[in-house]
Amino acid sequence: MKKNNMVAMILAGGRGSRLFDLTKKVAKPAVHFGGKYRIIDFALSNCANSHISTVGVLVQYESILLSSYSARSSTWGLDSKGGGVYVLSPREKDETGLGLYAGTADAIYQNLDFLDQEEADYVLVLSGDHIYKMDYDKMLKVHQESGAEATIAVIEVPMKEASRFGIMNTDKSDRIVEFEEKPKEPKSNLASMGVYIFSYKTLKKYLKDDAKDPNSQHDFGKNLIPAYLRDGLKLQAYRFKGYWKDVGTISSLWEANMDLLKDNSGLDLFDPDWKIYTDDASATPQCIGENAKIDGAFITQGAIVNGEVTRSVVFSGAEIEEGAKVEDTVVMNNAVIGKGAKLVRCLVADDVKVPDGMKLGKKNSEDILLVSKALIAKAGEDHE
Amino acid sequence: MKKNNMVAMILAGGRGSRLFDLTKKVAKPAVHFGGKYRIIDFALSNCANSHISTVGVLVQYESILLSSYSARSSTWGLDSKGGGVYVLSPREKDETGLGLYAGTADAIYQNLDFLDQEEADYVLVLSGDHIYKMDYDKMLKVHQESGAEATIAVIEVPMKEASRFGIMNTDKSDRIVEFEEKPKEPKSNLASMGVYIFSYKTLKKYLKDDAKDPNSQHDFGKNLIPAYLRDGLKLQAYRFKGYWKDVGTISSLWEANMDLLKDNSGLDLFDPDWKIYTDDASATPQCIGENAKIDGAFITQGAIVNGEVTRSVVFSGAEIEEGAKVEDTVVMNNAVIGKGAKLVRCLVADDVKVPDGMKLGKKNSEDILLVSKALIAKAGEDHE
Amino acid sequence: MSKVLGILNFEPSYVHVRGLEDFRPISATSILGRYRIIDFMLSNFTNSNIESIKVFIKNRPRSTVEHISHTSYNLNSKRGKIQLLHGDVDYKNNELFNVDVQAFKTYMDFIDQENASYVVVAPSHFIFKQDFNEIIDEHIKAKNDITILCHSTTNADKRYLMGDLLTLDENRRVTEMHKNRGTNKKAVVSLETYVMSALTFKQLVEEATTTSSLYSLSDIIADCVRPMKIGTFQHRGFVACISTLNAYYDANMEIKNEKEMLKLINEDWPIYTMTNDSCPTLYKPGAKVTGSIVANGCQIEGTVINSVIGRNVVVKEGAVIKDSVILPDTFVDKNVKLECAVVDRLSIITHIKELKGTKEEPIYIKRGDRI
Amino acid sequence: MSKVLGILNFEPSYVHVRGLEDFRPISATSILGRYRIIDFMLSNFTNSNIESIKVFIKNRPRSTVEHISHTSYNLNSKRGKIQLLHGDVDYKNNELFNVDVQAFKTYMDFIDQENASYVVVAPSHFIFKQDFNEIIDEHIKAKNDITILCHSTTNADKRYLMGDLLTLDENRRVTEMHKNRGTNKKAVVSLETYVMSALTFKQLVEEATTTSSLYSLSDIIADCVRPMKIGTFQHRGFVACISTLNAYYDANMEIKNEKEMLKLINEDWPIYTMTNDSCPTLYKPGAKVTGSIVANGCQIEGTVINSVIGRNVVVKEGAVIKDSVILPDTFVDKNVKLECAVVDRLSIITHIKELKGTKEEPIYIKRGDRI
Repeated sequence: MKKNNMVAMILAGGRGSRLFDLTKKVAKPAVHFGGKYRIIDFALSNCANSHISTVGVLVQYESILLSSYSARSSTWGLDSKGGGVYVLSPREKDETGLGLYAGTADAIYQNLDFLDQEEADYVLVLSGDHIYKMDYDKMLKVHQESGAEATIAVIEVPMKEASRFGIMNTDKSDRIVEFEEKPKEPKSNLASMGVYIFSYKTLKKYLKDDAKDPNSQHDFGKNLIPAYLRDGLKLQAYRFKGYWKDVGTISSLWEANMDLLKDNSGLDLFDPDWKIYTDDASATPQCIGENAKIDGAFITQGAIVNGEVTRSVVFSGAEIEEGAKVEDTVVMNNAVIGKGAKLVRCLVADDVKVPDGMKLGKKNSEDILLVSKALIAKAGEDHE
Repeated sequence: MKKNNMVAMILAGGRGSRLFDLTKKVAKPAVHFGGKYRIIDFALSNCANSHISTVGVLVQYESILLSSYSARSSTWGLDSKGGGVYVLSPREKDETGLGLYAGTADAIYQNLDFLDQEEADYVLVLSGDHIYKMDYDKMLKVHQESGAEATIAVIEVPMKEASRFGIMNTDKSDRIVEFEEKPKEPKSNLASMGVYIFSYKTLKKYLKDDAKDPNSQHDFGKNLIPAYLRDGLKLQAYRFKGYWKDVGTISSLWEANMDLLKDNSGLDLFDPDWKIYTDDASATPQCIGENAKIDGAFITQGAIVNGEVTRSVVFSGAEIEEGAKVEDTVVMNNAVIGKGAKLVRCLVADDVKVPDGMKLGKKNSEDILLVSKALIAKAGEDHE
Repeated sequence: MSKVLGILNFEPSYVHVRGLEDFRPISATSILGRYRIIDFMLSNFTNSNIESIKVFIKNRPRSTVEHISHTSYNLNSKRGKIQLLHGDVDYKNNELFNVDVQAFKTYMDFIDQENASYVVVAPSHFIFKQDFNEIIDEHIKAKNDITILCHSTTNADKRYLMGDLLTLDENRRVTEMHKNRGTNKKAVVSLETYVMSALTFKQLVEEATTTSSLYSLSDIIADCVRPMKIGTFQHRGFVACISTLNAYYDANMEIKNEKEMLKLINEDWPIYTMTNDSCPTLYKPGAKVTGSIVANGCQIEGTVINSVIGRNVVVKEGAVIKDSVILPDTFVDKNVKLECAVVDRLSIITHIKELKGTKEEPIYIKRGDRI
Repeated sequence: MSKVLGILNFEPSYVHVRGLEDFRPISATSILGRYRIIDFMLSNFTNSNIESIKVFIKNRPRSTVEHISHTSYNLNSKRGKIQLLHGDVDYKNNELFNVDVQAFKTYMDFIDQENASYVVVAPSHFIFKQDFNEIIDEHIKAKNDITILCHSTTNADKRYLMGDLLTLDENRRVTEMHKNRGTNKKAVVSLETYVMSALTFKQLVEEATTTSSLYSLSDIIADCVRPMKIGTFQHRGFVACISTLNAYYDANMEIKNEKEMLKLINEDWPIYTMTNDSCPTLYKPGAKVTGSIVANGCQIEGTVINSVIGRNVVVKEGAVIKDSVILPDTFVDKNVKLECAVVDRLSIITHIKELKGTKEEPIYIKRGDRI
């Protein structure tokens, strides 16, 4: 028995080039977050908690780690008999060659055979790089009750920021009447979250038409949704209230980590009824040394703190050595902050060793400093 | 603790075009075999039983089913913490595009980063489409003891067939002195089974050199092994005794299935110490009707037999209806042999419905008839 | 959606399956060659999307524990959970359980933890196919205090003995519930499956334990037909109540019919069980098999007629198995003749060349016997 | 490669961990905030590539069963198997086990089935890191009948009381084995880990049961020092023998030292345990934590000094926890002061504002207490 016949498709192919060195060897959805998680854990855990049993993860860029990570369905409990996490990379088919996914819509189009095989009635299209907790089952109920062909999750953003988003203009019943991608003069503050539910039959037809269109960019926001609107199909907005963040840049990734220190950010990771699942690493408990000082921190197992941590997030296996100080800083997996080093407003990438005594970041800087291996190497050279 | 630091790489990218309609929608290693198995179960189960914990499966052609199937590491017990089955499809990397695997050696070359990450000391290269049971751990011991840079498993074939294989000419201590691909006048009958163990460090160097060579076909047999020999590196032959079959054609696939009916084929699927693991389908037990007649058969759960089965293999969910007769025939998953139909020397593909009363195949034919949906459709047209 | 907790009860005291019961609880007994009896009810739960299930076991939990922990019943393995709770000199120093209510009371904090709105209590000695959501929907619609799954039978003189019979009014509500002493052929029998709110469940458990230490859940429900509104939901399909060795034998024989089996087990209603990774079954030349169901891993050279053959059974040349149920891992040597027998697991039959029971009184061969 | 069977023994009769033992076997007790004591010995087995393991439990198996079935101890899940065997009114109608040998005898057919050449018997109330292959290699090389893992200590007057002390000859062979009555500081103590052939194991079990119904494996081995060649393998690392509440407290305090912990648990010797999917721990502004280890899922506003804090523990503002071991899911309210306490799981400490033991005699708070 399928719990519901909605198949989730997570778009996880992006290079995430605005995350610079963090995505040199791993795809953006596999980047670590919040101490023990990877970004894609949020989308996958949301699926599991929303009773979705079949999830496709569409990968292409540096996908070994992301693929093997996602394929371990049991991490999110998605290993029930009928379901599973299916990693869908571009592939060679009978009578066609191998090509990259040309756009978000093309990625789904190339996997129509998968959706056919899974006998999807509804397709949930998600992005693999957003941090939020959302019950897609509730959204499906709204979709079914409204009789729409597609339902788009929207969130209210401050009006002055609206021009950075895809904006939905709706009527009183939240039916979408207009969609504007990054409008200069937005008419509403309802931003698309990049979470779509489509009734599959219609979607399939539109994807096939879109694939034939040589002028299309094969993108949901730019091509598919406008085509639906143009043809007068019913599009419903689903208003989401709560925490939602696109972590596409170093500063937004840093911010989202910092939000975990707040009591009222809206993102409650302690909620036992909506856990975010992740790989179960065999780490020691966290070890707080005799001379450690902690003043506001989010720290996970496997971390070792002997120095000072102020308003910071410390990831698995990271080490803050004696006399080191980190402030307003994210210290990612297995990074080591050497003795007496002082970091403020930094994001230290996985496996980086900050040498003893090095000072990085500025207290009043607007930017967040990405501390990568390359930066440390360069700092070393500059020093010589 | 890694049980041993040998990583297996299963080449599973081939289209298997000599299997015709069987591989139209699935890659050859995912083709069903022996009632309940898929061909790749043999390589994967051999790995599991040989205490290998990390296996890469290199896919590219019609890989959805093969990828999602292989990724379920728990099927073969390969889901221990340190290990797993990793599906490796061609992927986009930082500063490179996306390309097909150009040859067997290129497929490994493109995944050197994976082998580095897994800290392989030895690499076991396998083919995903051979039926056999082999302890790779024993082969590794021989490799280590001989001090060779590469060890190649060989099997004695009848001298008259030797010219169809890659033939190894060895000295008294089984060191390989010459390798000939399909020699017209073979000097020995030791055929390569396409099972290689390489010491990783040297392999990596040779793969990198090979990748730069514009004239190379990037193939182990044609390029890598000759390069090793040319440079005087030690290559050891590992003699394998037992059942081994490449199931690359309809007739060899049929034959391998028929071998399961023999007491002395050398392939013992009943051995509890070397089980072949496969997907655990939730099927009913096999149901043998009141008027059924069975005279030599290998039948699996989920099959329903109400007709006559003689020297045949009946796969999961297949049905032999009343009055139907199958003889020397392989009836694959969910195929239905209609009432009164008579089949002899056929291989009936998955999901094919043979209409009531249809007669197919010839008792004395040398060839095996592939009964595909297309054949049935054509037979229907001819009839009209 | 309100949360539903599934409770799989242990067998009531009237269940006595001669021989088989000495080695495992009836729920862990092999059936149809490859399943355990418990698989059918657990698959009912998970096919009904009930994700939290407490399995109560009277004692001897080992075989059930191993079977359940190696079976994937199609739950989301993070959100769903099958928890086994059994009598033991254990938690809160209780002894072995006599009645189900005592077990429920002992583990009430585990039940409370689930914060369920509704509870479905199902029996472990029955086999039937039921979507529990249908009963829950009816329960809510009819505003019942308790809804009992029931079944109309014309065999009440031979089957369901000592089970509960229901007397219904014109609205199919229960006006009386009493033990079946086999006096009538026609009767409405309780399938010992109850839907109620978690609150009602808790109250009943409390009441039962204060009434008598021997009171079971069905006893207290029988007492409640007046103060409470007890509705019924009619089950119309196949039902087997495995309370005796004969019933066990009959259930195997009846389900083995292809049509009956495919109604009970199919793609839309899979029955999950533990895989043993056995290979397919080899029928050697000369073997004769008709009217039977056969599990994987067997090697058959002899004759099998109208029987159920379990996993990894070997039937040598000249052996004849007729109208029998052979449990897994059994070896039947050359020229042995078995008729109307139930052969328990791991038996080796070599020396005794003929064993014959009747359909009414099948013969039982003990687990691991070498005869 | 010869097949090795791992046997995890249950605790001997001298183990009495006040309070904690009322709720679970000592092996299932939480340690270091996120492990169970049994995780260390099971990880020793699987890190030594021993794939077949029988875990014997005296009684109260539920918590151990749940923990083990939800933990991946890094076995190939098809080839390897951890089987739990416990006393029960169960298999062959045995009662609860008094001594280990009785349990081994009851389940000898399960042990025989494994066709192992060697048996490693390890205790469940010890914590140490040991590659069992080293002992097996020594056992084979020295041609011993039995090889015992031993440890030289200067604390035998305070620790390992009633455990086995060994007298060794110049070849480090055992000439005598006797109970530790605390008369000497310096001694060689048995770590109750034995390597022997499966045949010797079977013989010892037979002999023990015919000698006396109260004989344990260690008793019969003590009897065998003359007829048999009993060698030793020296363990030089950290050892904790959790036989009393004090020993439990001390073990937590000693392992929590960063260097000691990383010797016991590291990338090359991971300790596997069940994940609870808790999020990281939040240290709110104002929290003060030093010299402690803390599991995930905690919310800390108060002060924690030199303590071990279990999973999902809440420490409110103004609370002070010092030199204490707090088991998972505990709530410590505002301004509560705890010193030298062992607080069992699920406790809620609100009303009592100060609880103080000593390092020599830590205070114990019961599971689920609301005080």
